[in-house]
Amino acid sequence: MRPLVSRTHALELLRAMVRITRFEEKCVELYSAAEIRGFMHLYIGEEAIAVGVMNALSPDDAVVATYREHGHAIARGIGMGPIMAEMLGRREGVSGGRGGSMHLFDAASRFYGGNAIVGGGLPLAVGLALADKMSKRNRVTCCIFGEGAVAEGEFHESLNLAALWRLPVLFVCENNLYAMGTAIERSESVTDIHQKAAAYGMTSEAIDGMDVIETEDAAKRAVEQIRGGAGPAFIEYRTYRFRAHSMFDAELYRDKAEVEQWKERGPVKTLVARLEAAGLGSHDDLTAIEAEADVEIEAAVAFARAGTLEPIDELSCFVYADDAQNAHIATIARCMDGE
Amino acid sequence: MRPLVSRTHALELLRAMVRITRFEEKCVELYSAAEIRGFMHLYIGEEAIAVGVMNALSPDDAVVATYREHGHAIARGIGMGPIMAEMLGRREGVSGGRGGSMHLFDAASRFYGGNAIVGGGLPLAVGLALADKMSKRNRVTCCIFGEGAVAEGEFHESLNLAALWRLPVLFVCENNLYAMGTAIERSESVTDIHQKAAAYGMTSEAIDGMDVIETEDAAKRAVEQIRGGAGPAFIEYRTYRFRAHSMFDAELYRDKAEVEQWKERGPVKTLVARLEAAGLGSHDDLTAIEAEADVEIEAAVAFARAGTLEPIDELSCFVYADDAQNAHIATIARCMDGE
Amino acid sequence: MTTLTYRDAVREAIRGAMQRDPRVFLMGEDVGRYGGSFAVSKGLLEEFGEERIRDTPLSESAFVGAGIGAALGGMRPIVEIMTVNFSLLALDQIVNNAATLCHMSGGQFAVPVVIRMATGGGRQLAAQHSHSLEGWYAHVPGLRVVAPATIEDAFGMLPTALQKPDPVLIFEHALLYNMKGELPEGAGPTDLDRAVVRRAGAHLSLITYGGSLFKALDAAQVLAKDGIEVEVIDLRTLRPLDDETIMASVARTRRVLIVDEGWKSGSLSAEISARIMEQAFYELDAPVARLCSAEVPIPYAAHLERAAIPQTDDIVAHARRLVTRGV
Amino acid sequence: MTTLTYRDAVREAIRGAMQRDPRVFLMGEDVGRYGGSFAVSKGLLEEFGEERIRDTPLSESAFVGAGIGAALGGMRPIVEIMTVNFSLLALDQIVNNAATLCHMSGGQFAVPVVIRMATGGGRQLAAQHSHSLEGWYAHVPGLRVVAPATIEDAFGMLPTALQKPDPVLIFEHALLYNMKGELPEGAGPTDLDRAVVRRAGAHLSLITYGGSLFKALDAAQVLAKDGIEVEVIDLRTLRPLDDETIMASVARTRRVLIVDEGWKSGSLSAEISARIMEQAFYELDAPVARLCSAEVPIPYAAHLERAAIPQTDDIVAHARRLVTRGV
Ligand SMILES: Cc1ncc(C[n+]2csc(CCOP(=O)(O)OP(=O)(O)O)c2C)c(N)n1
Ligand SMILES: Cc1ncc(C[n+]2csc(CCOP(=O)(O)OP(=O)(O)O)c2C)c(N)n1
Ligand SMILES: [Mg+2]
Ligand SMILES: [Mg+2]
Repeated sequence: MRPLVSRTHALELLRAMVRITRFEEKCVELYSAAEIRGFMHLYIGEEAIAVGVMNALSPDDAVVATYREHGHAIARGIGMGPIMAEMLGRREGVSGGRGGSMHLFDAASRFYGGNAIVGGGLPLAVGLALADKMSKRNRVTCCIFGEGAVAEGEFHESLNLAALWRLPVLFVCENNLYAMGTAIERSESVTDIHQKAAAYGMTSEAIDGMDVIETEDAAKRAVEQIRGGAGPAFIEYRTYRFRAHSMFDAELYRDKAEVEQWKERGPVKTLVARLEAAGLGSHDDLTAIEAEADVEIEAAVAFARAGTLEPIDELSCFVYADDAQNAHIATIARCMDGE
Repeated sequence: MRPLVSRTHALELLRAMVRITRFEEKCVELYSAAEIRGFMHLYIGEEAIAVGVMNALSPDDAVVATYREHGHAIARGIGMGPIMAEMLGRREGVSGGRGGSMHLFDAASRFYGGNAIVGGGLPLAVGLALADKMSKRNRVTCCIFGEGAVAEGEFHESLNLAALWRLPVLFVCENNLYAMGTAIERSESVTDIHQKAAAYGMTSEAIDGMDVIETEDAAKRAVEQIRGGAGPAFIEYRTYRFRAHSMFDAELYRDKAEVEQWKERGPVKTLVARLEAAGLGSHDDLTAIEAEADVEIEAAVAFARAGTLEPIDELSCFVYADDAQNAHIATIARCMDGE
Repeated sequence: MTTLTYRDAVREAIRGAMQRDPRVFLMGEDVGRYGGSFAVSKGLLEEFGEERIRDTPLSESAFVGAGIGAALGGMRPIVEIMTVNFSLLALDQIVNNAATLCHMSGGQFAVPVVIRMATGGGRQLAAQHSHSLEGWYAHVPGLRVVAPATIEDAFGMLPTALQKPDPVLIFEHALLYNMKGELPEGAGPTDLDRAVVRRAGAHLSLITYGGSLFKALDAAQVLAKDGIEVEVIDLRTLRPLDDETIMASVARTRRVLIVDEGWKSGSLSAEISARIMEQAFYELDAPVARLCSAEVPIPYAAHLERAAIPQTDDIVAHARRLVTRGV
Repeated sequence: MTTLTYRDAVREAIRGAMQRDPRVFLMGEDVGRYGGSFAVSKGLLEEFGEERIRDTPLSESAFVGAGIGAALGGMRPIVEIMTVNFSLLALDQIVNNAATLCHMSGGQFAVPVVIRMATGGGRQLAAQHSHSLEGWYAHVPGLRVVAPATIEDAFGMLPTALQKPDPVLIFEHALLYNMKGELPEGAGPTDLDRAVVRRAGAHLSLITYGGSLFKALDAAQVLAKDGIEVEVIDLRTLRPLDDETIMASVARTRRVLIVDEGWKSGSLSAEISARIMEQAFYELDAPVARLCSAEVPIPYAAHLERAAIPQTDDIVAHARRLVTRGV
């Protein structure tokens, strides 16, 4: 276990995690009130990964995430207001209300979704990294996915391609032990995921995903190595989701006791305990941070609720980027020239 | 290097290989004469694998092969006449003339193609083995593919599934170093194929594919283990194709010298040398076997040429197995009840 | 009569088939411990065990291919692909293997596999989770494609599909699972070959299937109040199409509106329109019209999604226009 | 004027694009050392090096997805899928990613990728290697689908496609690669939006594209000897369809035959027929007819394959019947 570096940094990490937790707790409320609809996948329990990994990236690196991406989007620095507006289907949402919870996109921070096909984001990440390598830009593409994706053919094809071409991809596997109701032992003949990446000849580590000091450290080391030109790297973070898979899941497949055990190791709890043990902080810090976050979240909800609905006659805008009717929409394809 | 067991057996192996070589040499002739059309992929150079592997199987085991399957079909015991008739598009062909060189099928010997999509046969083999396991039949399904297939997602998905469910599949990878013009170093970040299978937790070996005594021995050991209930096994045979990828290939991607070097290790040459070294036989044996094979091949060609063309009004028969118009065709779906 | 949901009907169909035939098994993502992503298979694991209610890894291509292989090997697999959206990952197996093997082998091998999947939009699941691609699959010779819309068909089509020696794709519209209805005593297998007239009417043939059927029936009710009598045809089977039932209706009404949740261009509705053109051109009093989904990736926001997918009021408006249009 | 093959024209188009724009690169199976499975890219590796003429492993899903990602990252990739038959393995990337990202992200991301593939039958390659699925792809909003039939289009469509900010799928009929013809001096980019009349005629509109174009032109020549003047329309772009050119021709000839190498049910020909129904019903003197491939997996045997795919004499026979049919 790595020592805490400084109170300032530790509190930053704590704040980053708490913002995610509290944001999602609010999402649950809004979902119950039917303000949010569709599929919604909560990240609670896994916050240390998003925070650690996003801290390791530079602003011009890229992120490709999954449908369980609220945490990554928030940790990446995307405003809670536009994220919440997206979940409410508002035009002011990060994707103009067209994506919803599963499809947060943000060109400014090079956040390439929010991809809802398991494994489907990996080839995209390989391509983004290929573009960087061919353009001689020293940028990293960070690709996040669950351990369920490991069974998909695209996982293997993508890892092979990234390793073969030595592309600057950071593969981040969030191994929360279940893919919906399927425990990893029921989906993989060999359950040690990080070894699968090693089989492609890339650096690969298994890291405790509940301790944000560890997650950040591992990500920083991997990113440094990638930036040095060593090709892709892989981190398997061992973690757990504290909530159901989505809002429709009755959780028949796992024990309440197992969930409770993991909650004991919750990332916020773990960090607060470490702060206290090191004499660098106390539970009061958490309380203060939570209060701060709640203010931010209320503002985000207000922003989202005040948002507008996209006029129906704009429905077919942006089916094609070069459609003339796109012109009257404020959001303009910002990324066309690859910058 | 395993010792030669007996002259009888060694000559059997030699005959089996020579039948393939000579058959294919005849195919080249017929292709040049435009009697055979479409894609045709020659097996010459790799005969030791088909012969060794098919010798290890029982009649009620199953085989799933690729478009480069003349050798497997012949070694499996399918008549040369019906195979040649297939290549000539005749109704008397193994697939009624509808499949051609790439799609040899034979229900009687449980030969499930002749699959022309790289990697596409692996899931089928997994399913055939699953059927056996669920029906408590002690049969093996042998699945053959080239090293090019290893890059396909289906390879990984299938190996994982077979290992996870401990299915009786013998995976046979014919690593001839090239997939069309792509050398394995250009397609795999880690080129040691048999290790990839080991990563799924199945028994896996790399074997010299040019020595039929070795290929047969490895296959027999693997089949025995599978029949014992140990789940799937994997053999990577290291081999080389002596001819172009298909009849359209200008072979720009490899050195003539490399080809010549491998030809020195040709499976027929190797076995004859071993026979001679062991004092069990001589080049005359080869000459005699070749003459015998040629007689058989001439008969096969005559059979094929004498074959008939399927009437055009039967074109849509067997699009559906339960189509009433199928009834007037002699070949009847023989496999409907899984026996 | 039993009152049950569409979901229950599918479950009972699976249960019955598994009880009757030991070769039948169910395989797919989360069909076992999770109980099925739409709770279709809830309880079946306990009843039949994990060999026959088989959870698979996230490997659509391999487990669909394994279903095809198991069918070749004498089993009668029911493969569940969670939704049609993920079936794209298994398309090679379906199109290049399941659909070709019988013909390509000269009739030696049949592929009696049943592949079920949920389809359709309307739940605010956005672009990657709202496809209606059943019409696309209906393009492929060698496949049978059906879309049970009623509880009776949800219950009755599966056993018939399992009797077929050929691959049958069953598309279950996700919005139907919660629908409640009655299953007549003694309900059994239903055919896979015929469309049916769900409501008779003289002024207009409204041809549809699956999730849109009930919107069409609702629309017919609204229109009836204005004296417009709509004949509603439930296609039921998308491949092969039942031309006879379609053309008989056209001959009666001489006007046709096709409602299809697929994107318009290249949808199943196009094929139906083309067939009416070919087989009943001279019977038409007006050109056949189509009402389909807007040609956009389906958006999340409720109002946009609603606008993208044909709704009852759209059907009413289109039908009204069509009937009042001059000859 | 230069005389060259269709293959050369595609190669020159790639070469020109790569010379002009450093963001353009070619990626696919055997495009480099092998020279392309149809020899399209022969010589380009030597000219541009292996970074830009990039051989890929047999991983259709990953390298197509990587092309999409590289486009997101500012490159202008040309991804070659050896043939449409293997594109099924990459379909998820094309349909769920390439086609959705711009819309789903509210217009933030565009996907300027070009995906080329060979298509069609006629070479005795049997069921798994003879698909004509371009019409299928044309169903998907967010994609542009084109089918250059002439040497000028083989040369001119690629540069235009590379200018587009959206994914463009280019289908090259495999039987065209050896076709020889002339490329006018100064030939350049051609549009991707318009169908063209390749031969004018008053009695019948023969609508087709790609590999069938030359069969249609041959048929027109035969028919002309009997005084039947056929107007031949080359669609060129399959999505979006150029309704204007089609309907203008229909208005002139009042009779239509659509020739499409895809399987009939659910083919592009169905969409065209449905559109004519909707837009030009009252102009027709006879129902629109379709001539498509038989609904079978394409067989190996030459005589069977020939019978399965529309041929010149079939076109002649259908056209003759259509023109002599009463009003
Ligand atoms: C290709 C595909 N198959 C199935 C699904 C349905 N599905 C959505 S999430 C999920 C589980 C994924 O698990 P994992 O990758 O471990 O990520 P987690 O949800 O645990 O974060 C499944 C099966 C999907 N979205 N895509
Ligand atoms: C999915 C797919 N992609 C591409 C092809 C075209 N193709 C046919 S054979 C082949 C090479 C396969 O190489 P390998 O698996 O090593 O087998 P080998 O031909 O060497 O026996 C390729 C690329 C195909 N048939 N299927
Ligand atoms: Mg998981
Ligand atoms: Mg090879």
